[in-house]
Amino acid sequence: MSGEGKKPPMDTDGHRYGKGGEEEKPQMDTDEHRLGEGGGATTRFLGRGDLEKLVAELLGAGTRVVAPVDAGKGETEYRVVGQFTDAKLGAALPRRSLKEFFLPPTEELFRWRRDGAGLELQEAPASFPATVILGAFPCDAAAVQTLDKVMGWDYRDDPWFGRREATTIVALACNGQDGSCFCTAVGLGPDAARGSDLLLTAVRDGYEVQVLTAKGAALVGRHAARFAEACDEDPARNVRREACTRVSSNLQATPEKIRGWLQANFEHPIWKGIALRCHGCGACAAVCPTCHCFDIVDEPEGLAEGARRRNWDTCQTPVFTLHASGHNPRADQNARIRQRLNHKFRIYQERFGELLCTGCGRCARACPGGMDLPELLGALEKLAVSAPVPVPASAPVPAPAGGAFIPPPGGAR
Amino acid sequence: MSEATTSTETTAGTFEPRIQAFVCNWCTYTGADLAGTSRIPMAPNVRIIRLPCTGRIDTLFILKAFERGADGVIVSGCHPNDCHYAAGNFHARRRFAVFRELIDFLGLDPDRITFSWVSASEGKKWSEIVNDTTERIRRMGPFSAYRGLAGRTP
Amino acid sequence: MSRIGVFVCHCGENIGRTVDAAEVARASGNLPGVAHATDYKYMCSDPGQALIKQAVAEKKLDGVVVAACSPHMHEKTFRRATAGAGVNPFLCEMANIREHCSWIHENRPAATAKAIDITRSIVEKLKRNAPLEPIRIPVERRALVIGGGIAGIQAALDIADGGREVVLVEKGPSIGGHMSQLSETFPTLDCSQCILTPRMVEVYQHPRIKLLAYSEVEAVEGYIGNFNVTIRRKARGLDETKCNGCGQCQASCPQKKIPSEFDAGLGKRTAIYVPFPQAVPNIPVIDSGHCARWKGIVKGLKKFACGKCIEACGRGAITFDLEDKIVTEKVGAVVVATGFQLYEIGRDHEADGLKGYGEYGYGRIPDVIDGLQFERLASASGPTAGKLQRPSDGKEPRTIVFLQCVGSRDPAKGIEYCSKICCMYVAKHTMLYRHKVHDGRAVVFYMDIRAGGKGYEEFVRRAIEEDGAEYVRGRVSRLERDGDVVRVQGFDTLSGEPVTIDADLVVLATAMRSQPGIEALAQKLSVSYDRHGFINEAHPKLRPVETNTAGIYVAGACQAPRDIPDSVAMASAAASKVLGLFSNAELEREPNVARVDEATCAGCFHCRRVCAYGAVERKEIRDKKGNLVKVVASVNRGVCQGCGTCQATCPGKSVELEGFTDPQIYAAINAFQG
Amino acid sequence: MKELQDLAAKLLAEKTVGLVIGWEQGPRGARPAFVADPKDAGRLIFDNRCVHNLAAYLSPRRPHLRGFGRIAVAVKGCDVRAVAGLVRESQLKREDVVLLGVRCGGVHDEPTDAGPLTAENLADRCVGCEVREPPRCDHVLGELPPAPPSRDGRRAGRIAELDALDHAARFAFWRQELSRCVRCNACRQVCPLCTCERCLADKTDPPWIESSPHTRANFAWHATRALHLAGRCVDCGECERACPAGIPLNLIGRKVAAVVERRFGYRTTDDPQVPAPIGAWKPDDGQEFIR
Repeated sequence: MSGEGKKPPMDTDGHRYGKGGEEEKPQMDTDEHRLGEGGGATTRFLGRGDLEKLVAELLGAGTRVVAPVDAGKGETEYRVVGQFTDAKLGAALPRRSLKEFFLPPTEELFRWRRDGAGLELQEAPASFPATVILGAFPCDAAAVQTLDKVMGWDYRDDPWFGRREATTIVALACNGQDGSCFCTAVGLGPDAARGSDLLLTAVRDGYEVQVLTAKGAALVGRHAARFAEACDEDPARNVRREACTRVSSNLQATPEKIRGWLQANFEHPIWKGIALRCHGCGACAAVCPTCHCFDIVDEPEGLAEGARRRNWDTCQTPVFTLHASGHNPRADQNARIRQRLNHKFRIYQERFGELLCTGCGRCARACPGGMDLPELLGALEKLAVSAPVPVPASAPVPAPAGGAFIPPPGGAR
Repeated sequence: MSEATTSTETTAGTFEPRIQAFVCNWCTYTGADLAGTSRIPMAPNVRIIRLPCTGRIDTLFILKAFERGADGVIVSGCHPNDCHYAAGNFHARRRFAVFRELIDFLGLDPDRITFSWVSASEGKKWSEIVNDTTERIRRMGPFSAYRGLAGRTP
Repeated sequence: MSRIGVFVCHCGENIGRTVDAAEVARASGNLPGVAHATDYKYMCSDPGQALIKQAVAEKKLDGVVVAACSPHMHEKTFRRATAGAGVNPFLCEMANIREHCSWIHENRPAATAKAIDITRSIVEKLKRNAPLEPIRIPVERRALVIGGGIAGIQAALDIADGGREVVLVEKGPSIGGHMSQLSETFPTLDCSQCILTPRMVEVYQHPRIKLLAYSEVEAVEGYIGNFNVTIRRKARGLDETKCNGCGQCQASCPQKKIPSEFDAGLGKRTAIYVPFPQAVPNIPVIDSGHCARWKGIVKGLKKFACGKCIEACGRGAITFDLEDKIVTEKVGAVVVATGFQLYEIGRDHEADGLKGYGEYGYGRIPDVIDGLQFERLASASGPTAGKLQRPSDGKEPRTIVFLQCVGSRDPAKGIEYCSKICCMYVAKHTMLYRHKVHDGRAVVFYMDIRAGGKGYEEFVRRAIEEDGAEYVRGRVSRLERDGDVVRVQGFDTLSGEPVTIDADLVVLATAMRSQPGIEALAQKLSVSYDRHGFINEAHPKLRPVETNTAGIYVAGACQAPRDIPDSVAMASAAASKVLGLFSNAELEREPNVARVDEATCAGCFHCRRVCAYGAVERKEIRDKKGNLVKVVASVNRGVCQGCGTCQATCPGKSVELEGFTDPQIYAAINAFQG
Repeated sequence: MKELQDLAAKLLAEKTVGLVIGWEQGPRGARPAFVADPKDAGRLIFDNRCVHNLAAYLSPRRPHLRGFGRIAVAVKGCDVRAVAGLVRESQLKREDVVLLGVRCGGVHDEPTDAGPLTAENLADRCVGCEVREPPRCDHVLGELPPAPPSRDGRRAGRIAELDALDHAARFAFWRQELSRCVRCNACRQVCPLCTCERCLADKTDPPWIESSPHTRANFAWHATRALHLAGRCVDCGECERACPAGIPLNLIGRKVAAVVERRFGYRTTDDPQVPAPIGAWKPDDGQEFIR
């Protein structure tokens, strides 16, 4: 797929809200065959007991099941579970996103071994365990699909797609976490179907199941006894609508305007004071479902052998852009935050037609310095709406004026 | 890392410990020379890296040696007050004291490491350090638990 | 480095018996980067070395590994051979397969495998070696000697006689030190002044000695070969160039009752004074604490109380110029010879953690004196002109009790060391006394007699057997004044009986301590000192007169309690070290020293804290406009001794020790498993 | 709080300082505040959610905070230790900073935790606090609050539990914890004492610490970091708070601190003149582990 391929408008990405409340079938991404286009109604019901049985069946069949589990202090993490009761569905948003199940923090690409003059390469295995991710949050599922673009762009990333193909994502519509959620402001929603194979919505005694993809349908088909015909869709619809309303009140933004503003204002004075509180720690990138930068290193393990590994990296550290000469084109944290915002809300959009952000709010929750992406987006939105005239790039940039450019605290949302 | 490539098992299946030693030039290296000059036999399991002073011996060396397949490590230098550089061994002593308790806390058995003072005249003591460490590590078995922590991701 | 030659030595049968040298060569030849590998019976022989040179030339080798004996044995040999072949000598390393392998193992396959491992590790290290050049440091061939006692005098004369200039700095108005106060010296009983004064005069007249008496070292900067010394020349209150030492001023001074330091408080002096008749330089000094005029000037009085000395001086030398002068001297070496002080047990030594000896009544009972005071009483130049008269009433003492180890060897009271000289000088005192008062009684309380030294034991025996000194093994618990005697209450541990003696005079052999202020001086010099304030030598056995700071040497009792022969021997040793250093205009040192990566140094100076040599300095990095960018550590290559403690301490690994850099050590470890 | 706001406004107005770093109410609880304009001083707050150790912003590794001239920074008593560390290690000139000490009666674990302090929700490091009155500050503000509620130290308890295990069990525990580390370096970046210009872990020649975040490298990294902080760690807990993987890094830091205190009789202090214990030695330092 080429970078400047078709640019689908934002609202075709599987998000149905904000369009006058029309209740339509989820719009499907054109990259992957989806059910629903001309297919029949694809809603099922999964009772609570059946879900537990489903998990037991999956585990029994040797399928790896990943779900949010309790990680202490009221937090959860996506982890491989050994039994249904380990899973903690519908609770707190896991600390880190789903991306590590497709792009592990470190991954061996191949090993080498030197024997005399010869060099023997041992490729990483190309097969991946069949996996079901249960109770994925829609923002995390959406992110995986967003990353398909970059992973399959000029080069098809085999480990990524190998894991993608081996994995079925069963998302659970979210109720909205807290004031840092802003999925609705980036064209998604707590019930976004994007990236999921099945989307569950918790109703009184079970889950409404939307079957979204062939993979999802296959899962349902393999365990048909667990799934009942859906009778009434209204309760689930109401649950989803309420969650959307709740999250929408956190932040109203128009990503397209922000993108335009970013494009015109690379040298805007706001950047000079954007990151005073930022420690450059990269926790935001570590928890982000869409940050996907990686580094490739050759690590010798003795004279004769070693491994080439791919490791997570982040634009938030100085060494990310450090030249061998000692020069660093992104000299400080302000420049790095500008880069991050640009990549998420302009560059990726320009190249792949999508925002590199699913509004999960993890970066704001993880930041030890109180950097707050929804707050920054709100400020950029204001600038984009009120100052459409771009500041010329040649305009003198005032000396750092500190807090003046930090948006005033907005209070608890 | 695959175990096969770092296995210290011989073909016969008996475990021969591999031990990396870091020693100072003036006392222990010379003491080991003396052991040689005195033809004191000892286990052939130890490989020595010569440093000017125990003060130069970084704990990174020890971790790297374990990474690279060492089942045990010996760190040895001049007795207190005998340091060729006055106080290098005193600085090292503090460093190793903390390091040892730290790795112990992290679950790495500090008995994998022998710290000793061996003077230039203690060839016999050096041979005992080598033999005792070899036998101790032989009992403890290969240190694959640490080496093997760099496994593949599914 | 991609063309390494590996040369495996059989050392006759020494290596060859248990290590298959040919196999080591074969295995090493397969290592990446090794272009040539061979074995030979005796690598260190002329043909062996020729083999290396030939291979370097023919195979265009750029590095050499010799797998043979210990580098302590032949590293120099092979580095020289490598240099001779046109390759930097530091690109030659030795793999020790003899002492560390063939000689200690019996099993040939195991020993051969180990030899291959050792060689491989060294090959890998060598790949990261850098060509190094010896460090050359210009040497200012002048020396500074601090302290004008016998040690400083000897060191200054030896260096000056060796052809180099010396700056001799003495804190007091005259050189001579404690030795000038002694009456006679053990074990020969020759007159102290008689042997010392000619040496003092020699110093004064020596064309290559610049004597700066009544001066103190303010600051020392720099490093071996290149010290800049700031010296405070304290104001004497007169013009030294005009003074001819006639003594008229001294005679005219109305203040005549000041206790004389030279006479250990037993004699008196004037406010303008020469400390003793043989003083060098023979120039008076005005005692600012006692001179009425000086005090008046300091107070800003318009009218001066006294001006007698000004009137008396025929040469107009007395100026009352009160300004200290600061001079600087550039020297290449420093000898510290600041000597000792006696433990003044009467004073409160709380600050030093010493408990004192109030029970002996020193300072309270006039007839309890210390050893130095006895020297002055016995000295022909002393306050009594050599007649033994006790301080209280001038009576000739009929019984003198000497107490040894007062302060010394008494950990409970703060000093655990032996002061070394007391046993000998007490014996001397008993002899001096008995020679002057033939029927007098000399009783010595002692713990042990330590008379190690040429003629020392014989000397003590002479005191006991020929001169009738009574030695009582035991300690004295109290001294009390009773009428005109001092009652000595002690315990004879040999007989197990308490002993009480009524003495006319009691002499305390008090401990030797370091000079007050030595810590401050040591800090200026960056030399270390022990908890008693004695300067630490670089190595107690092998480098007894060097300190841990290159170019700074130590002599005499500032290093530990020393007697005169020891002090003189140390001084001559230090002088010979200095002359050795000065034998070339440049100092050449092995380049295995630390270097800082200024780009990544954060300037936390952990390295500076751990450096025993003061080799780490602060360096300011400025941009083109001169703005300070940061302060980083910088290693003075002249001072660094190459221990590498800084590197292991640096959290960011921004220091590298040449020859043992992190990449080198990493490579050696990385080669652990083939 | 008014006292703090007024003083900040005054220091800024008088141009004594160019920037005041304090705390403010952010979108998610309390957070660091950067005030350059006296008019904004009203944003400043201090309460028991102000957990952040703002001394981290004084590190020279914050080039984006240069250019403000002198900085005034609000510090709790415990935070002063970090400032002292920076001064001790030549990373900061004491005269370049104005310390606004705030009297503190303890804080929560997280800046989002609201409500009164109880023995239950008190941050562990505040148990037995001895520096409610901030030492060595240029200004000391607020009323002295009562001592924080007392209870046993949880981390000390957890360390004792771990110490009681055998090596294999402790190894299993840390293996599990450290396997989650993705080497984002948040622990290092927020640490006020991690002041290396280029971290050892970012250096590749030689690669002492493998750069891949596999568990072996994570052991080496966290062990080395803890060792480099031995006797320097000020127990502000920022590393653990910042860790997106929830690794109990404090346990390691506290363990090392306990070792340093037991062996060398040293606790990190707010006196910059007192040298740290690593880099010093005593002739009679314990060496029971050395043959």
